[in-house]
Amino acid sequence: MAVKPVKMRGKLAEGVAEIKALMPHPMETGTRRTEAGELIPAHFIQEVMCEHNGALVLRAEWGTSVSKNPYFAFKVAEAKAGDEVVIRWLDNLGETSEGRLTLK
Amino acid sequence: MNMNVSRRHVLRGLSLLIGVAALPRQLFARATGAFQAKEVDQVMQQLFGDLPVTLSDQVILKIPSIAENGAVVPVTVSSDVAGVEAIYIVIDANPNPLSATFELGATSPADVSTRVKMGQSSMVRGLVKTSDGVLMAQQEVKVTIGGCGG
Amino acid sequence: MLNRLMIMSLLLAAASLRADPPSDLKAFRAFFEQRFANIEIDDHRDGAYALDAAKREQWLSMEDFPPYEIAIEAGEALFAESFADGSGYVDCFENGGMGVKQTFPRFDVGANTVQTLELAINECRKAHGEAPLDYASETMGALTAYMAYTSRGETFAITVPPEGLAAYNEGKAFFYARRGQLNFSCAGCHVASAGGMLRAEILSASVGHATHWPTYRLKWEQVGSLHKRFNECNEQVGAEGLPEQSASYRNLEYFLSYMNNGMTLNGPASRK
Amino acid sequence: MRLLRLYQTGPLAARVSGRCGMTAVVLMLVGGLLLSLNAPDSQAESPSAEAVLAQAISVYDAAKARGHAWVMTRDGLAKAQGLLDAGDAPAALVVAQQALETAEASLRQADIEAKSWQARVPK
Repeated sequence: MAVKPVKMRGKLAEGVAEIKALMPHPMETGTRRTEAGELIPAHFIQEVMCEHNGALVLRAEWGTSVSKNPYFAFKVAEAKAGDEVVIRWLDNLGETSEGRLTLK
Repeated sequence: MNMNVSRRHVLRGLSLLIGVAALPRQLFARATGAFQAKEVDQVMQQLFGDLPVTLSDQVILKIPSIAENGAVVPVTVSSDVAGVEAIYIVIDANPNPLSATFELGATSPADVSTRVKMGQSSMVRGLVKTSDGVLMAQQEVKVTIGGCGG
Repeated sequence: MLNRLMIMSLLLAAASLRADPPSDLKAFRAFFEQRFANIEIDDHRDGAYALDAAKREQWLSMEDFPPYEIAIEAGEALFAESFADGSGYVDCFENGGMGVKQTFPRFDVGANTVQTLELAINECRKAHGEAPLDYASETMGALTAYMAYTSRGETFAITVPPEGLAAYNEGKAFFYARRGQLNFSCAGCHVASAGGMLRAEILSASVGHATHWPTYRLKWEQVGSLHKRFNECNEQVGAEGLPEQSASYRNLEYFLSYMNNGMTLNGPASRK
Repeated sequence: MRLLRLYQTGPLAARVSGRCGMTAVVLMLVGGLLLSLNAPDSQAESPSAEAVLAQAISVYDAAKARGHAWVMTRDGLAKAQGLLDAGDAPAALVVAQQALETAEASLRQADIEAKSWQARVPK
């Protein structure tokens, strides 16, 4: 399955950036079955790393109960226009993808 | 499971190289076991050991009381309390109650949102860990089957 | 006394005779204006989310970064792809297919049948030597999601030419007839009981039922068509669901869209 | 003598109330009354499963042609056919009989609705 980039949006207000992201990903729990009854193997994002101008500011670990095409919103302090925010995820099958956003 | 745990260490090693001063070191690679736990108290034990967990209105848990759809339940956990190191989301009735952990940098505001899956109606907990303890908010969320057996 | 009775019966006869689309629409809208006096007709395009504040708030948090956004992007890319013969969808639709969804479904006088957007897309593909798409496929969902997105803000402009009256009336009969083991009709829940409850569900009004398709339903975890919703609802009341784009469902969509004439399109949308 | 059989609404109503609200159950009972007691009292020994199934299919097709096929009939026909294929004719007969009755009910629904839907149109 082609890995898709993280879609991101940012809103800057008084030095705090509100970051919103949508990560196209099937997020299979490993307990679901196809109509034919076969078990669909677990395939879910396990780790999300968020960087602000290169510095890691937030690291999330997710279990199997985060929804499909995960939505993730967080805030970054001491932010100003021109700063770069990067979100990178890693799933249990070793796939990874990322999104980059330059704050305006 | 150990295959991807080692990958996680590799990635963490990488992130160390690219200047990760913002995150306190000892928070790393601790939650993995808690994700396998089947009971809430096991999760709490794994995450916090015997640190006290106290209900507090300083933690805001925003989640609907009746979920439109158990597959996609919007949830926000936030707090203005000082020195927040990490935020956790726990869904008691899920097969694995620990849903997500968020380790925050020193300057990162404690305000995270995502969408979670709920297999059935359940108590949902938002926990905030600070240097001097763990604060918690909780709310019962009902998950209903569609109207006409939908 | 006698002539008053005479006059009454004449009036009644006249009223029922004048059941043509425009008068149907007038009576349909009047019913909902009376049933929901404090809600603008156009607000019903948000369905149950126009009827319950808590549900609306939860829905708005979903619309913040809606799950159908991925389908719109995929649809835009698919729409831009050219066919083997070098042409593309832009050549099949007026205005290059941008902002045209509010004119569908139309009555295709030549083919003597109701032409929905999905049908028009496959007719376009066939005309250019491409294989038609499966109506239930994610590709068709993405294409129609993108075309619906370009029509956001437009108002429904459905027309019923004389040749289309039969199809319109078949859709109307389907809408008001009870069916399935539960003996329910579309109108029973979504007109007579609109605003009421069925177990944990609020019954949304039919005025506003056609404005927001295709729709990403959280339950489907993908974008789906109005006909997929018709099929699912029929099956739930114990009536055998029909295949997408079958004649009955196209006629039903034709009637339902005409009943939503003048309303603002807001597709694609997300629902529970 | 064929037993007079009143359509068992019991299991049907229970399954339905599990799926829908009280109004649905009441409507169902009304629907149930539609199934008039039409047990043909032919003196021949009970008809074969194949015959009943064939009849049920033809009534089902007639109702389907008018847009009034029921899920329960479709599933009953498939189940009866499965039982027949598995060689269990007695069980197939019971299921085919039920499918025939629901098919006939759906055909009656089509007749009733053909006349009564107009009354529900807002004037």
